[in-house]
Amino acid sequence: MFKKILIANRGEIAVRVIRACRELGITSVAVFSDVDRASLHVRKADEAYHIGPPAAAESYLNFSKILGVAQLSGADAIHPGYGFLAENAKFAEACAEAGVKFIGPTSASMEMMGSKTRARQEMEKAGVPLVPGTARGLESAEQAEEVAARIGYPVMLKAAAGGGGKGMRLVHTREQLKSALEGAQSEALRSFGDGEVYIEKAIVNPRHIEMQVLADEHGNTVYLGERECSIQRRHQKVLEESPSPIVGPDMRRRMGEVAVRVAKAAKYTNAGTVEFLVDQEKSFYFLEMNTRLQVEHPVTELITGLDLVHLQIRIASGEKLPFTQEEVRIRGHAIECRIYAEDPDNNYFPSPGTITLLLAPSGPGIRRDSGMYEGWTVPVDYDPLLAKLIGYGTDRSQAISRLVRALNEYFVGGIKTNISLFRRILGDADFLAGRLDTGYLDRLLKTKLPEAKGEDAEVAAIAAGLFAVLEPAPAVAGGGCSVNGASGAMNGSAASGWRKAARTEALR
Amino acid sequence: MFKKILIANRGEIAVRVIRACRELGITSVAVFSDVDRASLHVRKADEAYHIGPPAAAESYLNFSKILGVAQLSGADAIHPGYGFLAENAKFAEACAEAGVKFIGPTSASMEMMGSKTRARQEMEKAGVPLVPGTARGLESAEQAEEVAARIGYPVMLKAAAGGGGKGMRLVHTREQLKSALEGAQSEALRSFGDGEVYIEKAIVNPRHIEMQVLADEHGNTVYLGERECSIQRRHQKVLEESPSPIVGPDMRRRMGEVAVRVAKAAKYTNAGTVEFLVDQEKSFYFLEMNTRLQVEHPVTELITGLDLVHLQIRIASGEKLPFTQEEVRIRGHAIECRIYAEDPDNNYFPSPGTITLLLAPSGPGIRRDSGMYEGWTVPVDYDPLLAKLIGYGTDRSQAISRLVRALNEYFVGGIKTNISLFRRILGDADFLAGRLDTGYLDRLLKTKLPEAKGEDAEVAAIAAGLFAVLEPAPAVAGGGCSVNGASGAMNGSAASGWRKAARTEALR
Amino acid sequence: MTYDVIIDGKSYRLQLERTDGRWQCRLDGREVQMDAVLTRRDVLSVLIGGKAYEIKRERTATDLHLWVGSARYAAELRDPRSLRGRKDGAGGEKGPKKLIAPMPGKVVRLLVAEKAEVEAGQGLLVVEAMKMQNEIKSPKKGTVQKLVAAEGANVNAGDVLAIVE
Amino acid sequence: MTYDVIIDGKSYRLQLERTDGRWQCRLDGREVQMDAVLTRRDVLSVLIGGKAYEIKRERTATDLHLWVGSARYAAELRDPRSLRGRKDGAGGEKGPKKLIAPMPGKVVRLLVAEKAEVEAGQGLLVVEAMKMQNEIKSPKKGTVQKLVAAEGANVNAGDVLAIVE
Repeated sequence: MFKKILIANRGEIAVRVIRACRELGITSVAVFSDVDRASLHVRKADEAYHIGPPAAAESYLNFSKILGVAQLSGADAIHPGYGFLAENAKFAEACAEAGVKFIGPTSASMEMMGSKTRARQEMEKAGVPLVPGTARGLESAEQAEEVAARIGYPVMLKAAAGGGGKGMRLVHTREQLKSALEGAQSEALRSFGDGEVYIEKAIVNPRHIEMQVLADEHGNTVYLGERECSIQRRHQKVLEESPSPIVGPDMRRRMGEVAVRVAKAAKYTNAGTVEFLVDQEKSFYFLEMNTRLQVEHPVTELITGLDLVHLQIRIASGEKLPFTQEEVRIRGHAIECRIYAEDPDNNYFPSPGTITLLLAPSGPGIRRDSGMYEGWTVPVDYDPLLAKLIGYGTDRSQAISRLVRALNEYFVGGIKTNISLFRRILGDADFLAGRLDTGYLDRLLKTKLPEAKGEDAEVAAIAAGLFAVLEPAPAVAGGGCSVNGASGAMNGSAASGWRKAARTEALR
Repeated sequence: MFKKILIANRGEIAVRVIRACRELGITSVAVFSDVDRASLHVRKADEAYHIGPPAAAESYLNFSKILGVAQLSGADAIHPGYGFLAENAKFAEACAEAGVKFIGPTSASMEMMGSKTRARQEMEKAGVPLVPGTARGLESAEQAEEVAARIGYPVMLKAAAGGGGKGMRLVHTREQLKSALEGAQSEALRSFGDGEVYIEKAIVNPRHIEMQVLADEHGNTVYLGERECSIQRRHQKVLEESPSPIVGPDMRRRMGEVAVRVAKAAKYTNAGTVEFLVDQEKSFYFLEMNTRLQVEHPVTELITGLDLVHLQIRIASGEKLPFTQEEVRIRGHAIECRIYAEDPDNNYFPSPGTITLLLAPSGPGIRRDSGMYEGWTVPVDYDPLLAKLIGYGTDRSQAISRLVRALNEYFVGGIKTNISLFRRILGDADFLAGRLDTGYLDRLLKTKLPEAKGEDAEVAAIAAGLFAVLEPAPAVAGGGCSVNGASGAMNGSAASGWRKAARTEALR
Repeated sequence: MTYDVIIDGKSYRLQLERTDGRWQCRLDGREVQMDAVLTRRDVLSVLIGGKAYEIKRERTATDLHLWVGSARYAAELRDPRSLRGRKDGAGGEKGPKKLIAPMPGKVVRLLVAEKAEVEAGQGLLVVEAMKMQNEIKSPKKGTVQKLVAAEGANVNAGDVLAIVE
Repeated sequence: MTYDVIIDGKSYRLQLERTDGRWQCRLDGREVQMDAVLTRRDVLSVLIGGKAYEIKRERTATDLHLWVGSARYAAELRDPRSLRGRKDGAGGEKGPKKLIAPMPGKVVRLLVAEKAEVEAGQGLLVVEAMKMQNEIKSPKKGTVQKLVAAEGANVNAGDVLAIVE
């Protein structure tokens, strides 16, 4: 087993991995940029090293700085978390060269899955169900028309090097095809320096369902159940659950077996996720493989009783999987809410700033993986994910009711968060009925909220006076205990700037 | 289903029940004594009513005040929690008369289990294994000698009306028996006004293992696995776990079936616990039945995935058990630490006072059921239980490592707690090997702690100076933010007195 | 103490007295049976006629919000004897409107040029923050009088990005 | 700033300076590479030579404790230029010793009479608090000079219960 693990990440996932290290008796090494000196992962780690300015390219994405800390601290492994270097095949290779174990798959597996067309070709060979279409770039409009006629409209044009919706076109009729192809090709060329575009049948209102897999370095691969991730905004997942409301034992077994086939075809090791699109007939098609731990891994942990980060570390250290597929026992239902620093009243704009008051939920069925604390200043430089609130229940409705209860206990003051969004989703009739697809959240957000009744306005009026009597204080952020509010600024970081920023922002 | 439930309790268990009510869409009604106005259960409930002075007899134990609030608020059921009125058959009867459903068994079941000799007689009839001995009072020393000779020494003399170790004598030889009997009889007479003493074979180094049962009002009774509760101090449980390290599937089934037989013999309904003594040969003997929800119910919830309070409420409202014995699925391992306001350096004396700093653990496998918050003043008038920290893991060793991790994250400043005791237990070789019996904790506490190395004394020295520079403040409890510390006193309660008390206490 | 309290735009006259350990409370002259305790900084437990409320106070530079349970109320408080506490008008509805950066970030794209005619809600420029691109929209229909922010510029929250007249 | 710090009875001379956003720290004249940030009230994050420490401060009326991780250290701090900060002797080892109630509660039983000879650690009386009976033990070997508390009396923490000479 490793003696010391460097965590090349920040925020809640760094804290998550530090906790796993502590539980396994492994020394944890944190790294931090200028604006993260006061972050929770630095406070909680056994060791911590500064790696540069806020820009990720100069800190969390910088190979030599991170490998330098690994060498300096004597770390024998690196856990990349998710994001940053987690799916960077070159970094995995650099780790291998530096003699530090990268906790994840090999760079070869990562490379295969990194290219959409290459992954599609390999999966076709392995007999994995794919959305009908071509696995190679289109050579002409005529070829495109021919394939489209065969697979049927609507079709989707996609950039081979693509991502983020760039170089993508949805085409409903033959008449639109030619100009759409030209548009996609030129956009792909502009965006990725590569004009290759391929064609796929467009799945109407698909669900996004993924399957967790785990493979040791001795050839054993298992699946750990699916996650329903259809609730997305700007291609970003917001709420995930397991089991999926539409997946029963048979479909789970079939999807799981395909996911294992995918992993084996990629000679995959460690934790990974196979993403599927699922159509309205419950047919599922391989979409891509995420070669890392997912943000939403806790829902799988809750329904299987396993600790995926422990298992990642054990596998990377050469251990065999301690259980077989038959021994995996799925029980209950889990749902995760991603708590973002976003302003629901302002189109979900990011809302960095100082957290002046934090009341955190706990109790039965509630797990909280958080990177924030009262008094902390959320920096503007990174992803706005603050924490994950995960509810477990005997069944889906109990998991929902526990989450709603916990969301009502959760209070983050001083910055805006999307907590109210989850109350809305978890009370929505379509969500309760499990009627989900990737367009669900956009549709929900388009419907106007009923005007808040404000029935407790009189209570608020009385409370305003009571606060003035009981706790008079200047009306500034964190002002009740100003030493607190200023804490982030102690180390000469940019925090005082953000504090000013947060204050100004509050003017809106 | 009920519309409104009154919770006749306080502290963490009141918060626990309030949460269950919220999850079930039921309005919760809290009650509070003078010193509990600022308690968490009052803050979290939907409604709250004052019921009198701190003395429990005039508030939490007062039938007419509690039933008065039930009537005033329109509550249709009362949840008693544990302690206070939870096992009071007369209160259950008074509820029935007042037309309010008591969430628990009938008064008849409670009465049968309330008398040790009566329970023993009934259980003997039902064929439940009992510690060999008499189920009736001893009439003479000769009779005692005769029974002792038959069952074999050592034997235990016990007061029929007994409790708390009063009127109990352990007898190793025939020579000691006569004077021990006389001593026990006179002590029983003095303590309980009843000199009846019976005899049982003494179990040497027994384990205390209990079985959770659940019975609906339609004749269905199930068991939900055992809890190992051998770690006790002054007959008070400190740490509980499930499964027991010595109970396998076969023993669990046998104990569970006996527990169901016990419950059926008592015509038991709702949640209850059958306690067993287990000897070194793993033979188990009925000890008593607790006719209420236990403090340690969360460990059963974690390993079964069920919510016992939800089920209590559903059963009381007339619903059938929603699952059969065969559908109960036990998975993983759970351990509970009871966090008490006690001073480990001072013989575990109670340590009430104001909580000046509170850092609470969370993350994977950690459940926290708490009745405290930063700034709250722990009153002196009640049980010192502050919170329960429960760790879940795939197996026992993972549950332990997660708990140790979480205990290291837990910080309660301003009062003393027994958190350090759990670090000690969870690191002890006998505990790790599962070598437990009811004498375990006393033995552990008799062994001297190795002198703390204090290797971080220099770090502490530097930190002392840093605090003085970064956050200069008068050296008084809660002084950093005095408005905070004073909060408990706002409503003219006795809080300011306790604050003074807490401060003085700190002089030790 | 007497306060004028404005909650979500509606005014109340509040009288609070504490005598013999009890609160006397009148709201717009009407007596309210009430008990209150500050449980910790910025968190109040209030009982009114048996109902229990957990109320959170959120203070920012100029704003005060009160959260009753999960509902948020904008609050303003004035001591009628004092002249302080009046919020100044903060801009009005007519005349030039400033487009303010809602968060710190980087201007990655300008979507209009100066002098352009724009609709209310039309995107004027894109600011990248926390790894997301955010379109900043015009506060009103009118003419872009001035584009203060340049492409590539780093801006702080509150910085003026453009003025629409 | 220069401080005399006493940790668990051992004295240190600490020099702390903050220049150019960095800490200069000398402990007993020896330079220590160190960085520190106050993350929230009473919680410090300190880095020393790569090692990370979360340090909690616990302040009571006269005592200061620092928790480095889960280890607790008694701390005293003096500014050598100041006369304040010296703890007064608080009783010494000889002479009459007061038996102090460690918690508020009720005296339920006296275990000795006045003038009794007692051993160090012998139980003198029983105080009930938080539903538990707690034996209060003699701080020294000697004679019970005075029993201040009567059976049945309510006592506060810090009250003198008895004096042993």
